[in-house]
Amino acid sequence: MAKKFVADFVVVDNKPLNATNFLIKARSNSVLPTILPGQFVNVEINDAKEIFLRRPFSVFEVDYNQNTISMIVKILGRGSKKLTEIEAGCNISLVYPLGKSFTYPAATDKVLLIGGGSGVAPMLFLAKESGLDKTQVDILLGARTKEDHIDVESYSKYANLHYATEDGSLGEKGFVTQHSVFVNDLNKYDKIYACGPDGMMRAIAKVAKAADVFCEVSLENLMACGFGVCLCCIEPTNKGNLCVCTDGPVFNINELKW
Amino acid sequence: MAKKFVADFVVVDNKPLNATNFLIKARSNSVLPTILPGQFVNVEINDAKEIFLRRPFSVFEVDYNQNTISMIVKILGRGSKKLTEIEAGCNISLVYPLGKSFTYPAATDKVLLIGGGSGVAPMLFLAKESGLDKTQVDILLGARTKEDHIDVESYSKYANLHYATEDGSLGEKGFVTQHSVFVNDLNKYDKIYACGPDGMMRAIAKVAKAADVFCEVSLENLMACGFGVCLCCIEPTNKGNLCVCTDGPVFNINELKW
Amino acid sequence: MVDLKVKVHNLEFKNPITLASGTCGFAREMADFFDPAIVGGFFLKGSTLKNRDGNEYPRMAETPSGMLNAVGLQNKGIDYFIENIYPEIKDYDTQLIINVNGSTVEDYIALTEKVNELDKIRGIELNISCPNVKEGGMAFGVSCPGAEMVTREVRKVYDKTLIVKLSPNVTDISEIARAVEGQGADAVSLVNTFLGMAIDAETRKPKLSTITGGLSGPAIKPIALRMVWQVANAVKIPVVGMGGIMNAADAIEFMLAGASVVQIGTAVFKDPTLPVQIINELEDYMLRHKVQSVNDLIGELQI
Amino acid sequence: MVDLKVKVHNLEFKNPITLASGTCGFAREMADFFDPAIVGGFFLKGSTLKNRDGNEYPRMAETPSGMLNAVGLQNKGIDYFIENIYPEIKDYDTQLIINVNGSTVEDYIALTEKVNELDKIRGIELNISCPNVKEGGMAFGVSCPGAEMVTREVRKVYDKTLIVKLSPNVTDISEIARAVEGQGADAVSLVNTFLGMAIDAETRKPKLSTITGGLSGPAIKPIALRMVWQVANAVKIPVVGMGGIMNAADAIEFMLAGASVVQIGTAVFKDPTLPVQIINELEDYMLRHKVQSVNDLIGELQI
Ligand SMILES: Cc1cc2nc3c(=O)[nH]c(=O)nc-3n(C[C@H](O)[C@H](O)[C@H](O)COP(=O)(O)OP(=O)(O)OC[C@H]3O[C@@H](n4cnc5c(N)ncnc54)[C@H](O)[C@@H]3O)c2cc1C
Ligand SMILES: Cc1cc2nc3c(=O)[nH]c(=O)nc-3n(C[C@H](O)[C@H](O)[C@H](O)COP(=O)(O)OP(=O)(O)OC[C@H]3O[C@@H](n4cnc5c(N)ncnc54)[C@H](O)[C@@H]3O)c2cc1C
Ligand SMILES: Cc1cc2nc3c(=O)[nH]c(=O)nc-3n(C[C@H](O)[C@H](O)[C@H](O)COP(=O)(O)O)c2cc1C
Ligand SMILES: Cc1cc2nc3c(=O)[nH]c(=O)nc-3n(C[C@H](O)[C@H](O)[C@H](O)COP(=O)(O)O)c2cc1C
Ligand code: FES
Ligand code: FES
Repeated sequence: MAKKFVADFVVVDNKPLNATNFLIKARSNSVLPTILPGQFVNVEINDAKEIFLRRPFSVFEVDYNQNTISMIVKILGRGSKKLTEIEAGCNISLVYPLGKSFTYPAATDKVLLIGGGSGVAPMLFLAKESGLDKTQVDILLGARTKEDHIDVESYSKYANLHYATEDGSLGEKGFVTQHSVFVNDLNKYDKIYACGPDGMMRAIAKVAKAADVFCEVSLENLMACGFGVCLCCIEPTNKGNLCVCTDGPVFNINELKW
Repeated sequence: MAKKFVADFVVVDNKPLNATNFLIKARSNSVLPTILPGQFVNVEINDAKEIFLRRPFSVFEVDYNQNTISMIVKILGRGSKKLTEIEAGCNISLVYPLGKSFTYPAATDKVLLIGGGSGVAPMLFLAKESGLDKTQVDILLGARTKEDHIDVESYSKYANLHYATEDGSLGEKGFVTQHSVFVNDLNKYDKIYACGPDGMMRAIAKVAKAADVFCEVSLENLMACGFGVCLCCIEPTNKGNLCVCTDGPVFNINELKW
Repeated sequence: MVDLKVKVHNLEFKNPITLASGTCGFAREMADFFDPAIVGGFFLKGSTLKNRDGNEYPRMAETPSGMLNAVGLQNKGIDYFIENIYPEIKDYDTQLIINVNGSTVEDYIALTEKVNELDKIRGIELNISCPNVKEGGMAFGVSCPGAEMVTREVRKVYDKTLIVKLSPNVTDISEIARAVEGQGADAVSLVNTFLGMAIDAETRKPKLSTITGGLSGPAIKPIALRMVWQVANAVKIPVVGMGGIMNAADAIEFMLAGASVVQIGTAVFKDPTLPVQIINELEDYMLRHKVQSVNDLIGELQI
Repeated sequence: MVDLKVKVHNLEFKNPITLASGTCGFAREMADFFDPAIVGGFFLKGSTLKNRDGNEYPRMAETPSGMLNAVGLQNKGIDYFIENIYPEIKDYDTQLIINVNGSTVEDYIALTEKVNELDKIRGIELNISCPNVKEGGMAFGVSCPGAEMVTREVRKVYDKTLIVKLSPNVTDISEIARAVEGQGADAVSLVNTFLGMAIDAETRKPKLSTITGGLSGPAIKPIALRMVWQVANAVKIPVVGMGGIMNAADAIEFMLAGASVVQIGTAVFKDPTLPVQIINELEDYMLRHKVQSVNDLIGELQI
C-alpha cells in the first residue's frame, strides 16, 4: 500500500467562505506526496474537550511549491466548529493522504461534476486537475440558498458553472437532481462525479444508474481510523462490506448496493 | 453556610511574574461578595483535553471597584500550564468564594507571614488587608533561587520583606525555617501565618508548636469539588477528618495531627 | 407548559433531575448555590450506623473524562445526622432520600429502623455497591444471594420507598436487579462507581491510599447507559439512572433507556449549578420535541 | 542502553509495545506508517473460520475519552488470510499473533488447527471476549466453565503460545484468569472492550446498528489497569495488558501493575505512529529512572 504520514502542519490561512464554510490552508515542513482529487486527510481537533477522534476532510487544493494542503470545512457539530476557530500560526496534525481518488476522465470525455455543500471541495479539485478543456466540464453545485453557496467564480476558467438552490435564490430552483443539466442532458456526459450529502448521492446514483452513465460518488461514512484498520466505515458493495476510507471514499455507483 | 457562586469571568490580564508564575486577573459581571485572605477559587481549565476537574487557586487580590479577582498561578502540571496560556478577553469560569480565611490579627499583634512558591499569594493578600502597621508585619519568602522569587517590592509599604533562597542568590541562604527571622525571633511574634508546599508547612508547624506560638497554615490537599461535598480533600485533625476546602484551607497547627 | 413530574413507587418527584449520593453532601452544601426546592430531590451522602472516618488521604485521582474516589463512606453516623443535619434540611421542599450502608445485615436493619422514624425522609437508597469499604458494601451487591438477603431483611422493617443501588462491577446486572425486585425492592438505582485504579508512573505508586477506588464521570456513561437499558428491560419496578451525566442530552438518553429519574453525580464538582441548568434544558428539549410529560420519554428509545 | 526484551511464555518480544487486535488490521496497514520491525508485535485482526460480514453500519460512536465499536469481527475467514495475507506479512521481523474467534468450540478448534500450520505465527490470542457477536464471543468469556472449556479444547490441538483474551464484563476477572490458567493457557491478555451503549437524544435512536457495542480508549483505562493488577496478582502466567493506553506513562503503569507486554489499541486511530513514539519514550523513562531491563518494571508497583 502507499506510504502514509502523520505530521503537524502549520495553519497559514483560515478564512470564512460563507456563514458555515471555512477554507483552511496548512503547510507541511516536508515535501508532500502526490495527492489526488477525492483523497482526504484526517484532522486532529486541538484542545477540544470531549472530542476524541480525528475528523476526515476532503482535500480541496494542494500546492506542491508552498507545501500546502487546503480543505473546506463546514460547521456541522462540535469538531468542525472547533476546527474553524483555529488561527493562522497554530499547529494542526494531519494523517494523509487517505483514500482513493476519482478515476480520471479520458482526454475526450465530457464530464459533469456535482457538488453539494462542502462536497464542492473535491469537485473543484477534480475540475482543476482533470486536464480537460473548459468546454468538456460542467459543474453543478447545489445548496439550500444563495447564502449557502461558496463563491467558486474563479473556477469558471476550468468549467461551466451551474447552480441549484432550494429557494431559487441562485441558479435554478430545486435540488441538483431537478436541475436542467442533470435532467435533460445526462446522456451527453461520459462521466459523472459527485460529492455531497448521502441523500443527494443516492438520488444522483439512482438516475445515473437508470441512464447507464458512468458515475462515481464520494461517501462520508463515519470513520474511526481513516486508514483501514477499524472496519467502522464500511459500505455494503458487490464485493461485500468495503471500507470507505481505503476502498473509497470514491465508489462507482455500480459497486454499491443502492 | 455562605452563598457561593459559579460564574464566567473575563480575563483582563495574564502576565508572567517569572519563568513559572503568572498573575491572572479576571473580572466578574456581578458585584463580588467579600473575599478574605486564605480563601480560594476553583477554576475551570478551558479547552484542555483530558483535564476533567477544576483547579483551586488562592485569591491574591480583590478589587471591588473593578470587580476583579487576581491569582498567582504556578506551572506545576498540565492544568496550571494551560491556565497560564489563557489570553486577555477569554472567559474563565470560577466557583467562589471557597474556604475559610486566616484569623485576622488583633490591632496590636506582631505577625510573621511566610510564603513558599505561589504560597506568597495569600500572604501578600493578608499583609495588605491586615490593617496593621508595616512595623508589625514581617514577610518571609522562600524559593529555590533568586529567579524563582516573585517581585513583591510594592508590598514593602505593608511589611518588612525577608528572603530565603536555597542557593543564597537572594536574601539568606537556606530554607525559610533556617532564616534568621524565623530561627532567632520566633517568640517576638504573636501570630505566624504560612502558605506553601506541604514540607515547608510541616517544618514551620513543628518549630512554631515547640515555641508555642499561634500559627495558621494553609493546606493544598487534592480537591475534587472544593465546596465540601466529595470528602476527598480531608486532613486528619483533632476533630476527625476535616475538609480542607470548607473547614480549611487554613488550619491552626494545634488542630492538625502533624 | 410541559409536565416534569414523575413517580418512583410512592415517591413524587417534581422533576426527574436529582443529585447523587456522595456528591451533594447533605443537600445544605448545594443550598449555597441554588434553592434546593428547584431540583427533584437529593440522595444524601452515604450514612452508616456509627461514625466512620473513611479512608486515608489521598482519596482521589483525576482520570480521562472521570475521576477515582476512595472516600470510604466517611460520615458521622446516623445519630449525628438525625440530631444535627436532619432538622436543618427537613423542610426543603424536595425529596430527600437517605443512602444507607452497612458492614453487616444487622447494620442495615438497625440503620433503616432509625431512618424509618424520620417523617421527611420518604425513601431510602440501599447502597449494596460501595467499592471503597473493606466489609459489606459491594460485597453484597455483586452476588444475587447477597443482594437478595439485604433487600429482604431491610424490606421487613421498612414500608416506605425502598430503592436498591446496584453495582456495575458484575457480569449480569439485570440478574441482580431481578433478584432485588423479587425481594420487594420498590425501585433500583444504578450505577454506583466502577472499581478502578491509578498509578503514578514517576513515583511508581498507586495514586489512592487504597490502591483501587471508584470510577465516576462521563468516562463511564456508555457502560452505565447500557446497564440502565438492560435493567429497565429486565424488571417491572422503576429505574433510577446515573453515571456520567453532564448535560440535559445525557439525562434524556438515560430516560430514553428507561430511567424514570436520573441522578447527577460527579458533574456537580465541575459545576454545582448544573442540575438547575439541566432542568431548564430538559424543558426546552420537551418543548422543542413536543413532549408533554417526561413520562413520555421514559423507555422511549426507538429501535 | 536499556534492555527492552521481554518474554511471554516462549514468545520473545523485542520490546513490550505491541498493537491490539482489531485496531492494527493485518499489520500491513500499519506498515504504511512505520517499519513493522520496530514494534514488539502485532495482534492481528480477529479471524474466524469462515467469511464474516460483520454488523451493519453504523458501527461506531465517539464517547467521552473513548469510542464504541460494533464491528462484529468482519473478516474474510482464515483460508483467505492464509492464502492472501499471511504470505505478505510473514517475513515482518516481529511477533505476529493471530486473534482467534469462534461461535462454537468446534470453530475454535478448526481455526487453531489451521493456524498451527503457519510457521511465522508463533502464538494465538484466543478471543473469548468479543462483545459484538451474537453467538460465542463474550458468552464463553464471562463464565468459568465456558472459558475453561474453550481453553482446554484449544490447548489439546495447539502447542505454541496460547494467550487467552479475557472480557472485562465480569464480576471477578481473576477467577476467570485462574480458570484458564488451570486449563493450560500460557498467558492471558486483558482487557477486551466493555459493553456500552450510545443514544442520540435528538433522534431518540441508538447510535450503533447493534444498540450496544464495545467501549475502548482512555475512558476505560482505570478499570483495565485495576483488572490487570488483580489478574497479575492472581495467576502465575504472564499478563498482556491493554485498555486505553495513549502514551508511555500509561504503558508503564500497566507494566507496573503486572503486564509483561502491553497492547496499543484505539490510540492508533488518533496517531498510527504512536507505538513507535511510546517505545522511544519508554527508553527515555528507563534511562531517566535507571531501569536496566523492562523486566524490572513488571509488577513493580510500590505499595
Ligand atoms: C471521506 C470524508 C470526506 C469528508 N470531507 C469533508 C469536507 O471536505 N468538508 C466538510 O465540511 N466535511 C467533510 N466530511 C464530513 C466531516 O468529516 C464531518 O462533518 C465532521 O467529521 C463532523 O464532525 P463534528 O465534530 O463537527 O460533528 P459531530 O459533533 O461529531 O457530529 C454532529 C452530527 O453530525 C453527524 N456526523 C458526524 N460526522 C458525520 C459524517 N461523516 N457523516 C454523516 N454524519 C456525520 C453526527 O452523527 C452527529 O449527528 C467528510 C467526511 C468523510 C468521511
Ligand atoms: C486551597 C488551595 C489553594 C491553592 N492555591 C494556589 C495558588 O495560589 N497558586 C498556585 O499556583 N497553586 C495553588 N494551589 C495548587 C494548585 O491547585 C495546583 O498546583 C494545581 O491544581 C495543579 O494542577 P495541574 O493540572 O497543573 O497539575 P496536575 O497535572 O494535575 O498534577 C501535576 C502533579 O502535581 C500534583 N498535584 C496536583 N495538584 C496538587 C495539589 N493541590 N497539591 C499537591 N500536589 C498536587 C499531582 O499529583 C501531580 O503529581 C492551591 C491548591 C489548593 C488546594
Ligand atoms: C466522591 C464520591 C463519593 C460517593 N459516595 C457515594 C455514597 O456515599 N453512596 C453511594 O451510593 N454512592 C456514592 N458515590 C457514587 C455516586 O452516587 C454515583 O453512583 C457515581 O458517582 C456515578 O455517577 P456519576 O458518574 O454521575 O458521578 C460517590 C461518588 C463519588 C464520586
Ligand atoms: C474497532 C475495534 C475492533 C476490535 N476488534 C477486536 C478483535 O477483532 N479481536 C479482539 O480480541 N479485540 C478487538 N478489539 C478490542 C481491542 O483489541 C482492545 O482489547 C480494546 O480496544 C481495549 O484497548 P484500547 O482501549 O487500547 O483500544 C477491537 C477494538 C476496537 C476499537
Ligand atoms: S475508518 Fe477505520 S477502516 Fe475506515
Ligand atoms: S474537595 Fe470536595 S470536600 Fe473538599
